Amino acid sequence: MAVDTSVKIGSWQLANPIMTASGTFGYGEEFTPFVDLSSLGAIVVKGISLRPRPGNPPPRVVETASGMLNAIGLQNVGVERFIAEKMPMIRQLGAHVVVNILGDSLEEYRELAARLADVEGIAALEVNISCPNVKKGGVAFGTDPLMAARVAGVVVKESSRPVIVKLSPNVTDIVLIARAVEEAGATALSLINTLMGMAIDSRTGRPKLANIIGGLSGPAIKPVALRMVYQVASAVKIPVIGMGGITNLEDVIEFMMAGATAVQIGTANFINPAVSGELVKGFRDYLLESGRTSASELIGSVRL
Amino acid sequence: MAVDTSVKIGSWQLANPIMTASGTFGYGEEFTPFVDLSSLGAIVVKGISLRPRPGNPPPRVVETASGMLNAIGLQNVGVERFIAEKMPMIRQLGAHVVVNILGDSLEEYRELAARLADVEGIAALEVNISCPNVKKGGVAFGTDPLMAARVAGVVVKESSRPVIVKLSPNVTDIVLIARAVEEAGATALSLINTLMGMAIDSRTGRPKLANIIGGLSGPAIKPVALRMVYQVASAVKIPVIGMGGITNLEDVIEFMMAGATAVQIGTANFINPAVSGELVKGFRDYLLESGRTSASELIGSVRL
Amino acid sequence: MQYLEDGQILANQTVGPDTWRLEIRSPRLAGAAQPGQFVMIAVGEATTDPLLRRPLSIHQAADGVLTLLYRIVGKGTRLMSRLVQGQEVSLLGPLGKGFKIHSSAHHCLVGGGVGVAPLLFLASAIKARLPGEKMSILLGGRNSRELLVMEDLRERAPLLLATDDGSLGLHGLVTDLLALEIKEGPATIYTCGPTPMMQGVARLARDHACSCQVSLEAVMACGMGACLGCTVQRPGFAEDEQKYVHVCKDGPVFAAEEIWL
Amino acid sequence: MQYLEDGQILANQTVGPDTWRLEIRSPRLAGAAQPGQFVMIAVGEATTDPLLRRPLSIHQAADGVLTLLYRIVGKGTRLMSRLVQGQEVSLLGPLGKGFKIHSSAHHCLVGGGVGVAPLLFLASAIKARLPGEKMSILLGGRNSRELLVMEDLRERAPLLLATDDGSLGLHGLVTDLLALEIKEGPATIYTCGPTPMMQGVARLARDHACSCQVSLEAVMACGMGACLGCTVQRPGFAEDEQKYVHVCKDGPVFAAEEIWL
Ligand SMILES: Cc1cc2nc3c(=O)[nH]c(=O)nc-3n(C[C@H](O)[C@H](O)[C@H](O)COP(=O)(O)OP(=O)(O)OC[C@H]3O[C@@H](n4cnc5c(N)ncnc54)[C@H](O)[C@@H]3O)c2cc1C
Ligand SMILES: Cc1cc2nc3c(=O)[nH]c(=O)nc-3n(C[C@H](O)[C@H](O)[C@H](O)COP(=O)(O)OP(=O)(O)OC[C@H]3O[C@@H](n4cnc5c(N)ncnc54)[C@H](O)[C@@H]3O)c2cc1C
Ligand SMILES: Cc1cc2nc3c(=O)[nH]c(=O)nc-3n(C[C@H](O)[C@H](O)[C@H](O)COP(=O)(O)O)c2cc1C
Ligand SMILES: Cc1cc2nc3c(=O)[nH]c(=O)nc-3n(C[C@H](O)[C@H](O)[C@H](O)COP(=O)(O)O)c2cc1C
Ligand code: FES
Ligand code: FES
Repeated sequence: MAVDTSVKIGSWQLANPIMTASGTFGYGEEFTPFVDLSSLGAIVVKGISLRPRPGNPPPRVVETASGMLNAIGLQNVGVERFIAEKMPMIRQLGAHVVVNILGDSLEEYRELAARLADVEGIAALEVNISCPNVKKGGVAFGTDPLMAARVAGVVVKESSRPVIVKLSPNVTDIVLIARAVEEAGATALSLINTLMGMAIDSRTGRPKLANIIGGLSGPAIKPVALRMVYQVASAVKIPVIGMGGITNLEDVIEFMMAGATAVQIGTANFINPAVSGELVKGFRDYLLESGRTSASELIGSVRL
Repeated sequence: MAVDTSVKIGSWQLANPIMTASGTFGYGEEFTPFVDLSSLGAIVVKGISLRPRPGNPPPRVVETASGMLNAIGLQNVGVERFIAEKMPMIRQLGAHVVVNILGDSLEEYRELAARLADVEGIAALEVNISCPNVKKGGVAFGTDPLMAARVAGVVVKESSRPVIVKLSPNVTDIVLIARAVEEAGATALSLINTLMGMAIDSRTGRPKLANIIGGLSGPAIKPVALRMVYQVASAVKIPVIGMGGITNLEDVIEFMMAGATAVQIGTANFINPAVSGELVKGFRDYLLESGRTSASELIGSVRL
Repeated sequence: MQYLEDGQILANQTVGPDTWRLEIRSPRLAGAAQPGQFVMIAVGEATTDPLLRRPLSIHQAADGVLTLLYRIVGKGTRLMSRLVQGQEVSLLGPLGKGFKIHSSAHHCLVGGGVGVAPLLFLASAIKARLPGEKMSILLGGRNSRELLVMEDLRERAPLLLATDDGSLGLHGLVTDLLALEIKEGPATIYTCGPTPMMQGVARLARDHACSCQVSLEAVMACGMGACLGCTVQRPGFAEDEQKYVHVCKDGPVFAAEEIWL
Repeated sequence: MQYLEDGQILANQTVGPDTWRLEIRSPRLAGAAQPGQFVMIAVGEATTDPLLRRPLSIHQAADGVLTLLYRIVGKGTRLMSRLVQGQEVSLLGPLGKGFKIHSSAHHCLVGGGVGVAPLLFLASAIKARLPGEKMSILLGGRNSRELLVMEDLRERAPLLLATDDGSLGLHGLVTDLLALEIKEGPATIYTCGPTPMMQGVARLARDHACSCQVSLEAVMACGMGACLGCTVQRPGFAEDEQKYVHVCKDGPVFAAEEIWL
């Protein structure tokens, strides 16, 4: 029996709703022993800035109850080396790639969008306005509807491709930000980024992260992520890409029932590097077994 | 060797910094087989409103990864029955009791504070401006600095006792709210209340809570709570009472190192009903073993 | 009196499809237990996932040994099935209000699926406290494999069986068995099982003016009245004050008419 | 090539204070392993706490069997110590860059505490690939009980021991032993242990113009270069681009001069 696993984000059709989350999948190549990258709906690469960034001093990661804190500090090779060194490999692997971008000024976002505009083999841009790890940049944009809308605006203006704006969960009213970004012309929204958190070593009395504060991810944050996806998907017309603690097929289904058109797998890649590929297959089987004919039937199907 | 485990919240001196959190310890009596209530720094009773509330329909609780969601809906017996039926028992058990109050209007907060003002045997009031379970009331106050300050103001005005204002974590900038409440004359701040979350049963397609959205508590939220306690304690002069996922002595120490003067034990009471009493003893032993002479040495001692 | 006791596991064996029996040495708790009460058992050690204790009815309590009968439905019960002899497990209990046992012309215990769990302890108590009084145990299930611990029960009282597929006993519902029983005369009914079954039992009881006690379930966090999570709605009881009962404290055993008008 | 393999546990025994040896049948992984590489092992099953895999050096790999030597320092390693024969455990590896093995007048392996873990595999490889070449294994620890797996090591090469309290071997530091060794002539040095020890070893090596490889640690999330979490700062390397290395991918084994100028 035929089943249609594809989903649409604007004009872009994904073979299936399973994507990998920025910063948790490197540039893809590390996972080739475990996943056929071309089988994934898409991969989202580590956040790219205009110039290379060294990132934060160690320690950068620490485990918490059913989660982890990270303060990588947006380490990346910069857009030029990304285009020169990473894109060829990604193209060659046949991955559908979303480039996650971040900047600390509207200008930097504009330049990044412009620089990537005519690079071949990019499916979409994801705009990180929400990274909680770097004091300047990130957070400021993502927590203010006006600034969020302006960033979305400049990137949309420069880009011919679908523009996904990634929202911060560290806000009072995420729906407010979502609506502002939708108005600014974003093709889709992705959420959630990490929750700001902290850990202290009670024996040494020192923070467990050199950066003191980091981003919380993993199963621990899933209830918060699912709530925000539900609230945002109920409030906007554009597609929502859900993430936050997804580790198995049930999680994928729950996020889609809450209103997500697609999902991103993050921290779970660290626990099982093959998980994204397993979920592509598992999702197809689930649709068949549950007697559904297309993925779209699942989206927003939660019964209230 | 003598060690001073006491801490001060305004004029109120607690024998030790271990308190139990509102809504997780009933009115205390259920725990008498496991804890000597009089040995605790204080117990905070379930939130009290002017009139009795039946609460939300079931299901009201669901487990999540290292946490739980609750949508009790602020069920309580109302202030009159609380005073008539619960207070005598609490007095008789020798517990130091903090009465947690909530209302859906400034007027209700004022009336509650006035009604409790001359009730004997109450150590302090804790003002819940942050309960995420009820659509009206709670949340609105706690997410807006001005409204938060006004609630704090009216309660402070009516009450002769220390007034602890309990903050919501579901905000963009908790320091903003904390400062506003401090200005309004609050004796102390307690945080965090639960994070708004949601769970869906992928088999039935239904939300796992009848109320759809509930409050996330337990170890899962500890990193977020610790971060907020650290941020708030660094920004205000009044004492901060920390809570969120505390289950063991290390957690207590981490919150105090982050700047908490006292801590509240919530969800952990469900897992081990004796935990609060065990922590009182454990805390004293820890001070001795770590060569400290007083609890105050621990407060805000995180080494950056 | 309630206890927080580290019990020592004596045995943990499968006794039916996905169903296990766990025997734990837990003298204080077993000594205080009454039929119909339950315990909160800590599943998984040194981890916060699963986080909460799990409520399980007391299947039997004698000679300092507590027996639980559980079905694997998820993470916690799966972890329980891995417990081995000699390990320690933390128990909280006995909790809640159990069955009221009074002299009666005929005690009818009606169980469905793993709902038989509390009925063994109840049958033992009735037999001990009211020797010679007539008692019958009625069991229902989808098929013969779902009828559990029949040998143990048969030692206490005659068994009457019903299966949906007729693979054992009456080809029908346990309520059909009950209807026949109470036609012969008044009975005191005790029931535990799926809600639809218990509602059917309660309806029969009401129609024949038999007293009926039902053992309810609800998702629980604390099991001791502290979280107010384990609510059950009382249909018909409009009034706010009476709208809900709390299974862990007001129950788990209720007079049927308290719950279903 | 890296593998994600469910290994079967053959043995899990204590071999020292809080120190255990775990033997796992894991043919593909063991077949591909090189000395100095590590694996990410999944601790705790059907739970999200602990969440992440734990990195452990490959202590030995032969005949399809992988051996790990680990010290209990927290939740995950404590859970590991509960693993029993016959159970399955998920392994990811072999990971990272191991020791470079070249012909040398004298191979000096210097280990401290549980840092000896990778040295057994290394000694076996040197003995097999460069038969007849001179090799010494220098072990240091606080006391005699902290000197681990000495019998296994002695089968590969002569052992030289040092303890802080003099309870076994030289009353002093393992670096004192090393100083004596390299005074006698040039050596190739391989070291794994506490950072201060390795820095002392690296300093000696530099002063005597000996090549020195160090095996570093960092807290890890993925172990495969995806999270960028396992950074180590390279003192002296001011330039942004060169400021950090990633232990899981660039290492865990580095030339000493790459890390400490
Ligand atoms: C007073 C009382 C007595 C009980 N006695 C027994 C008994 O004797 N034997 C037995 O096998 N079971 C009994 N139960 C049910 C038992 O508590 C649940 O099956 C168990 O908690 C499930 O835990 P889990 O981690 O395996 O499943 P989870 O992973 O927690 O959940 C798996 C599925 O089970 C459902 N579930 C979870 N908790 C409960 C609950 N408290 N009640 C009903 N369904 C639930 C969930 O909704 C989910 O669909 C009793 C419940 C109560 C309230
Ligand atoms: C490449 C590599 C190889 C290693 N090889 C071995 C080995 O062969 N044998 C062995 O016993 N240990 C080895 N370690 C260290 C080992 O990974 C940690 O001891 C282990 O992860 C602790 O897990 P836990 O859950 O028991 O402790 P946790 O509860 O996670 O932490 C307890 C304490 O251990 C510290 N810790 C946690 N992770 C690490 C880490 N990755 N490195 C250092 N300290 C850590 C924490 O800061 C904390 O103080 C290695 C580490 C790395 C990076
Ligand atoms: C180690 C790490 C690095 C991350 N780096 C980025 C990043 O560069 N850009 C970004 O938008 N999100 C980044 N994230 C956030 C994830 O993409 C994702 O939004 C978040 O982790 C929640 O999903 P999860 O719980 O499935 O991990 C990072 C997350 C982790 C754990
Ligand atoms: C079942 C339940 C009921 C609660 N009821 C209240 C309440 O009535 N008033 C209040 O201010 N907080 C209430 N809380 C929040 C707790 O007091 C506490 O702020 C929160 O649970 C975080 O702490 P924890 O992680 O230790 O549980 C409740 C929490 C739970 C789990
Ligand atoms: S389970 Fe907490 S009140 Fe019943
Ligand atoms: S541990 Fe993830 S990059 Fe090294």
